[in-house]
Amino acid sequence: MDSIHQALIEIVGEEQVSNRPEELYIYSFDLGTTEPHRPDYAVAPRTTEEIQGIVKLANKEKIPVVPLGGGLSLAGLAVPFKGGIALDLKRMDSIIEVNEEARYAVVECGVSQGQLTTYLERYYPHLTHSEPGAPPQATIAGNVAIHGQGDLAHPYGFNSDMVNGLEVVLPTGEICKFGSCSIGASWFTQHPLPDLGLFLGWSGATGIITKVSLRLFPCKSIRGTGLFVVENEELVPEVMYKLSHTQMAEDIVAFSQAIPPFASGLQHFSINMAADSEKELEFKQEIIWDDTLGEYIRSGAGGFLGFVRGLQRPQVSKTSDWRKGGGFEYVGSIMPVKKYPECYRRGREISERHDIPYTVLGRCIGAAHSMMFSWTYAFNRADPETVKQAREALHETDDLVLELGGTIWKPGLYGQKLAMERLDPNTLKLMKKVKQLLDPNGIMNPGNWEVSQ
Amino acid sequence: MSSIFVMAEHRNQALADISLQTLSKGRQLADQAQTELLAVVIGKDTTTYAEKVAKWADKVIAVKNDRLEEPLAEPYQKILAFLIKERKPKIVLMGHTSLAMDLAPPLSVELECPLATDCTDISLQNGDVIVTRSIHNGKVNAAYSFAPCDTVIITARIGEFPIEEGNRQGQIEEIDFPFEEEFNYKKFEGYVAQEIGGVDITQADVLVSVGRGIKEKENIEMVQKLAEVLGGEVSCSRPVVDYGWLPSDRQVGLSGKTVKPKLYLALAISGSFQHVAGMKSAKMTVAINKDAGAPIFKVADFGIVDDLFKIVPILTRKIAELKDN
Amino acid sequence: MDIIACIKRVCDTSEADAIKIDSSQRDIEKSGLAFKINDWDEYALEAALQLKEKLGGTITAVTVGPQEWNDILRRALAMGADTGIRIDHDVASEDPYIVALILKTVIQRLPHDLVLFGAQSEDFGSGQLGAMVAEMLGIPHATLVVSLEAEENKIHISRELEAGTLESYTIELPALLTIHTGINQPRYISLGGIKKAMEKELQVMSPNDLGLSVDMLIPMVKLKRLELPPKGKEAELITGQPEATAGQLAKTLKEAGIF
Amino acid sequence: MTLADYKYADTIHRCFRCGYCKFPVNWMDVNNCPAYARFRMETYSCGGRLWLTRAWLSGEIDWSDHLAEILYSCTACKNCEVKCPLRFNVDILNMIIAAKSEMVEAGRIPSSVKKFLENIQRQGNPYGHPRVKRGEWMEGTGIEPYQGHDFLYYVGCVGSYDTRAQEVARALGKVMQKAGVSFGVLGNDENCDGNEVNKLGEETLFEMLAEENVAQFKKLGIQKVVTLSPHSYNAMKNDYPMFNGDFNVMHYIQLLDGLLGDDRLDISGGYNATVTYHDPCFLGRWNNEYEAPRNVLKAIPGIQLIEMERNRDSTLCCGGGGGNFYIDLLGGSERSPARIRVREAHATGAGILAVACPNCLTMFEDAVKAEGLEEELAVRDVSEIVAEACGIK
Repeated sequence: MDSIHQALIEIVGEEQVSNRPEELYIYSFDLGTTEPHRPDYAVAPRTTEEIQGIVKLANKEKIPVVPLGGGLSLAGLAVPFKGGIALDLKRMDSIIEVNEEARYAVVECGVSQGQLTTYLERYYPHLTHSEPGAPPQATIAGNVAIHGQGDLAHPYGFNSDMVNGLEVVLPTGEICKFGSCSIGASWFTQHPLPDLGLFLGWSGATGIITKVSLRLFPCKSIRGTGLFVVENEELVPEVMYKLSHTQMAEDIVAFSQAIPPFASGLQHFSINMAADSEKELEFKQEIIWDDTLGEYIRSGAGGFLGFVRGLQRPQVSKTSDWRKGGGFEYVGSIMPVKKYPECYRRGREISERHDIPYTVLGRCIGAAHSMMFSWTYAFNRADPETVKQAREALHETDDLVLELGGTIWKPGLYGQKLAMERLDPNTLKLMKKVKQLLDPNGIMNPGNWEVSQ
Repeated sequence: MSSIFVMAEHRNQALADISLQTLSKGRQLADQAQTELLAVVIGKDTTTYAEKVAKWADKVIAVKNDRLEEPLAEPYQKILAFLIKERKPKIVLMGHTSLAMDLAPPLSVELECPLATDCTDISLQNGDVIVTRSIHNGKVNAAYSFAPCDTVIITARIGEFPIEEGNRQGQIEEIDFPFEEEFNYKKFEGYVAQEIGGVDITQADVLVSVGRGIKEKENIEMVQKLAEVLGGEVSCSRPVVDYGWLPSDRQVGLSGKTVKPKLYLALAISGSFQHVAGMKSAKMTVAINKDAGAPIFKVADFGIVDDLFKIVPILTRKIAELKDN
Repeated sequence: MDIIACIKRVCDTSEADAIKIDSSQRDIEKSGLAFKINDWDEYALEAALQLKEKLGGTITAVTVGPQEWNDILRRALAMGADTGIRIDHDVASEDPYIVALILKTVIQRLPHDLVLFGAQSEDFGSGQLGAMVAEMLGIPHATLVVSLEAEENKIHISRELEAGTLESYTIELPALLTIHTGINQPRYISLGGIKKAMEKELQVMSPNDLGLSVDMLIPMVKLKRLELPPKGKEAELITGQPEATAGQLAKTLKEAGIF
Repeated sequence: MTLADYKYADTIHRCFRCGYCKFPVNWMDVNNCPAYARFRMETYSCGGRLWLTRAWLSGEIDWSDHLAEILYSCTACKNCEVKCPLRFNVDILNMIIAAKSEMVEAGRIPSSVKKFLENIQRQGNPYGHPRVKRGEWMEGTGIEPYQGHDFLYYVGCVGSYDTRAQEVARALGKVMQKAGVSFGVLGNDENCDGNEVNKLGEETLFEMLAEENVAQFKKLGIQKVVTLSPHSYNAMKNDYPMFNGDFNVMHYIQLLDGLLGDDRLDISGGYNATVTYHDPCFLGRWNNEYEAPRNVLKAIPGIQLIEMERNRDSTLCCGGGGGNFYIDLLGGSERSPARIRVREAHATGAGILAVACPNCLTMFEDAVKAEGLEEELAVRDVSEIVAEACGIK
């Protein structure tokens, strides 16, 4: 047993570190099309101090550390490209505190979306959080680390905008705190201390988030989803614009997909609404369906497909099984809302060229300030040709995003390269300096945001 | 009745205890049969052994040869076959050791004389040699007699025959034994000590096993010392693993390992149905438990009804003392 | 590599607390007991199978016993042996010398690079058979083997001595080894495997077929009678103060040759 | 053995490893897959197990002891099947059991599983105890061997041989006697029901056990069977029909529910305790029996029934399924499922953890000791509670 393995056992205990082929196999994949890369060890720590010990060891031995929560980023961000230690953070799953008055929750990095949603429903039914469409095993910390968005993106923006504070283990092993908690106050606000926001959007290349304080939001007792459809994609921007103007909706998502066939080519809207009374709900329904969308319904350009009470938990994994393939990957982007029609048309064209049923989705962020637009490509895990087709479609879509004037959300290595090629040279140099400053030995999730020259 | 041979075995500079036991038994049989006891010692330098065995033997045949430093079955078989053919003893007695398992069966085939192994008793009944063996996992005793023959070969079970003080002055006869064979069809390549770490308790001869009564992880240290002084390993019952005081590869019982050690020393183990299933075929079991009614006492050969925290330290000290002298 | 594995059928007495001796006083009551391949022999079979998987060749399982012993040959075939041979002779409590004579005669007729035995049997535990057969065949042997590494015409082995030490040898083939427990992990024999093995032919022969007449098979060691060990399994309690009881226990252990 | 001739070659790749299967149906925790709750490494999750099976069968990784342990740490508790949102969820356990069969036929399985199956091949019970001692549990109870009775009372291996579970077998027998139920037992002639053998992938051995049991039952003219264990209940209700064994099978709790319904049982003696009930997987998730146990417990005066967060189809398996009550690949840590569950039961403030399965019983008895909660939490089978309420000592 080599010294590193022995040292890791001393830090986390024998059962939580493995270099056996089975663990190395599973931790070399994410769920998408990224080529697998074997780590040297899979380690599941339980405390921040254990992570600190591991990171210090990694610096001493110059081996990479690749942190992962649910490992569901579907962009290869948790694939250990240069081997080293795959750090599975899911054991750190304590919900440390829910503060009702200041509406925030402090959670460890292993706390999953499903866990927080259930916890709030059970113990704080008047509070909720912006739950992303990812499977419930995705973690809170992982989601904010990639600037994720959830079903409150329209009223409150990116999930990473809802961060009140962080505890982070730096690539050199120090434990730092950011936000009001860093001066001993409670975890109630991120600002206004000098801004050291160096850990979000870096795909874990600048440190390991171990605790997050996340803003929670009022949760009204009645919640439901209205469904609206238009035929002409050109109408989508204006509909989203108008809907966001009403400030009556929680989540506004436009989507279109080839399956089921009768829905192909149509643009659907799912509009989440919340109210504390039937009166309030009716009032909101009226403003949305009559005053705002009425003109489209009356002119036949659009159709009301009903209103369903209760929020259904995300079932996005179902897309992986459409063609009994067991897999999909998507390119996410942050685009101006007015680009929806082109994104839809060009995306559909890429899908058809790669013989993949198209699936696109645009979620309104803020007051239609932007939208998260995603192109999903399903593949059959047992058929390498479909995986290759999906991978090509994904890369073409990465190019498309930049061509249409958007930015790639949670880019894989390919998308990062495209972004860095266009990045302002001084900013790029600054990024390199920051990375070197924080990670002199280059052990923290190497390969990601690596500035070449 | 013609004479009795006892082959004395030695390894890394020490006469094996079992040889003292077989010499004692041989002496008693020789006296009963009013015949000579000849001790056979084979080696490169046999002087020290010859003097020691002389205390039990009428005669000592010390076979010396430079190539006999290690006790190997092939040369030993040659020498014993020669001596037996020459001196025609009635009984050839040796310990049932690893060497004997390689040596005795081929020897009996070469001389076409009967062989009885791992015997728990040897007796003479009006001129006939009768042996007893323990069979079916120690649950049945079998008595055997021999067809008429010149010589009978017997290997004795270790620990069955008490060591009696020897008071003879056997005459030592040294013979050289030149032999040409190189036995290169079977080349001896030295000894290997078992690697430590990653212990396989099923291979241990001695197991000091600890149960829930040990109360804390720190107390296992005390049990470890006792195991070391006995040359054995620490094992445990299931609750100790549940508490994480010992890894699961130390666990004896239905869901742990099944062990067949020579000694199973059960400390503060109640002897639950699942645990006993894993250790019931131990050759000797000793139980130390505060509870006189503990089922382990129905399985153990010996027992002390007392608190292990009182007994174990003293036991460790006593064993160390006995080993020193 | 042509391997012969000699196996024995034993009854499983480890579970039965009360063993009774039958009226003949020469055997135990076997009704209600289950039968199986002798533990040591299963390790020998597994060793043979692993050698075959590495170096190719054939495995022949051989046993000396009455008709009911076909079941262990089936299990050997189910485990992966190629052929099963039974010499129809009721071994009962015979002198191992006789069984060795029979086995030597049948093995001589078979191609054999390596002959494997279990180190001893669970019922009689004499540990004589393998080494006797080796002497009769005139091939080198080693007993209590706990590791083996075979090459084209020789085999490196280590065998178990007392006090946890091992000694190692290189032995030229053909050779005979008796295998000790713990050398490997015998594979599970599935019922499906046994069913498939049912279709395979077993070769059965009698001692006469081997030219061994009854008068050549007279035991030199003869069983007189069986008896149960003295009654009552209640631990012999050592009483008194810790100093005395611990001292007494230490002495008892010394006498038992524990250290 | 390649992927090609694996029965589920066209399904096994469809697992997306999205992790739904780790959650209970009611989401009330994170780790409801007992093996994942125990080891907390992705390899031990249901998705990990399926991916590793596919990797092994397609030759990407070799067989190893560790791989066998990962496969056999699955207790067949069915949480994954009821939770997975994808259409192939009905085949998840079939895929894992088919992979176990591949290992069984190759003979390469964990040594504890090997011992378990060999003992059943030889003695008809996983402990390897002699068949002639299988009926010892009923000495002195006056329970009769089956001769044309209304019911066969099928006890099973754990109830017949495990000292603690024997007490439950006796308690249930006395309760049925008191209610005037006409029943008989097979005693030493009773053989393993094969449910665990089936879930361990020894198909042929299970077929033999099922065929022999069906033949034995038919020879004796048995029509109705009441089982002590949900494991026996599951095999006889769902699998024996394939061997044309179509008996009217019920788990004893359904019988008691019926008896209380037609008040053939005087439980006025009552049972003063706060009780929390653990849904055994083979009664609940496998056979959707959630209400009968609760009806019985609620009918007993003095019982205050409290539900654990994870109940009914969200129950956390005790870790004893898939033969693990004996093989015990999930033991040895405070994260063993039985210990997690015992802590959860204790947290409800209940003094009694009621079970309806001898496997759960033995797992929780050990877990209560390991947690040092002997004084605060007792494990009782529902039949023992009913017996006390009926004044049976």
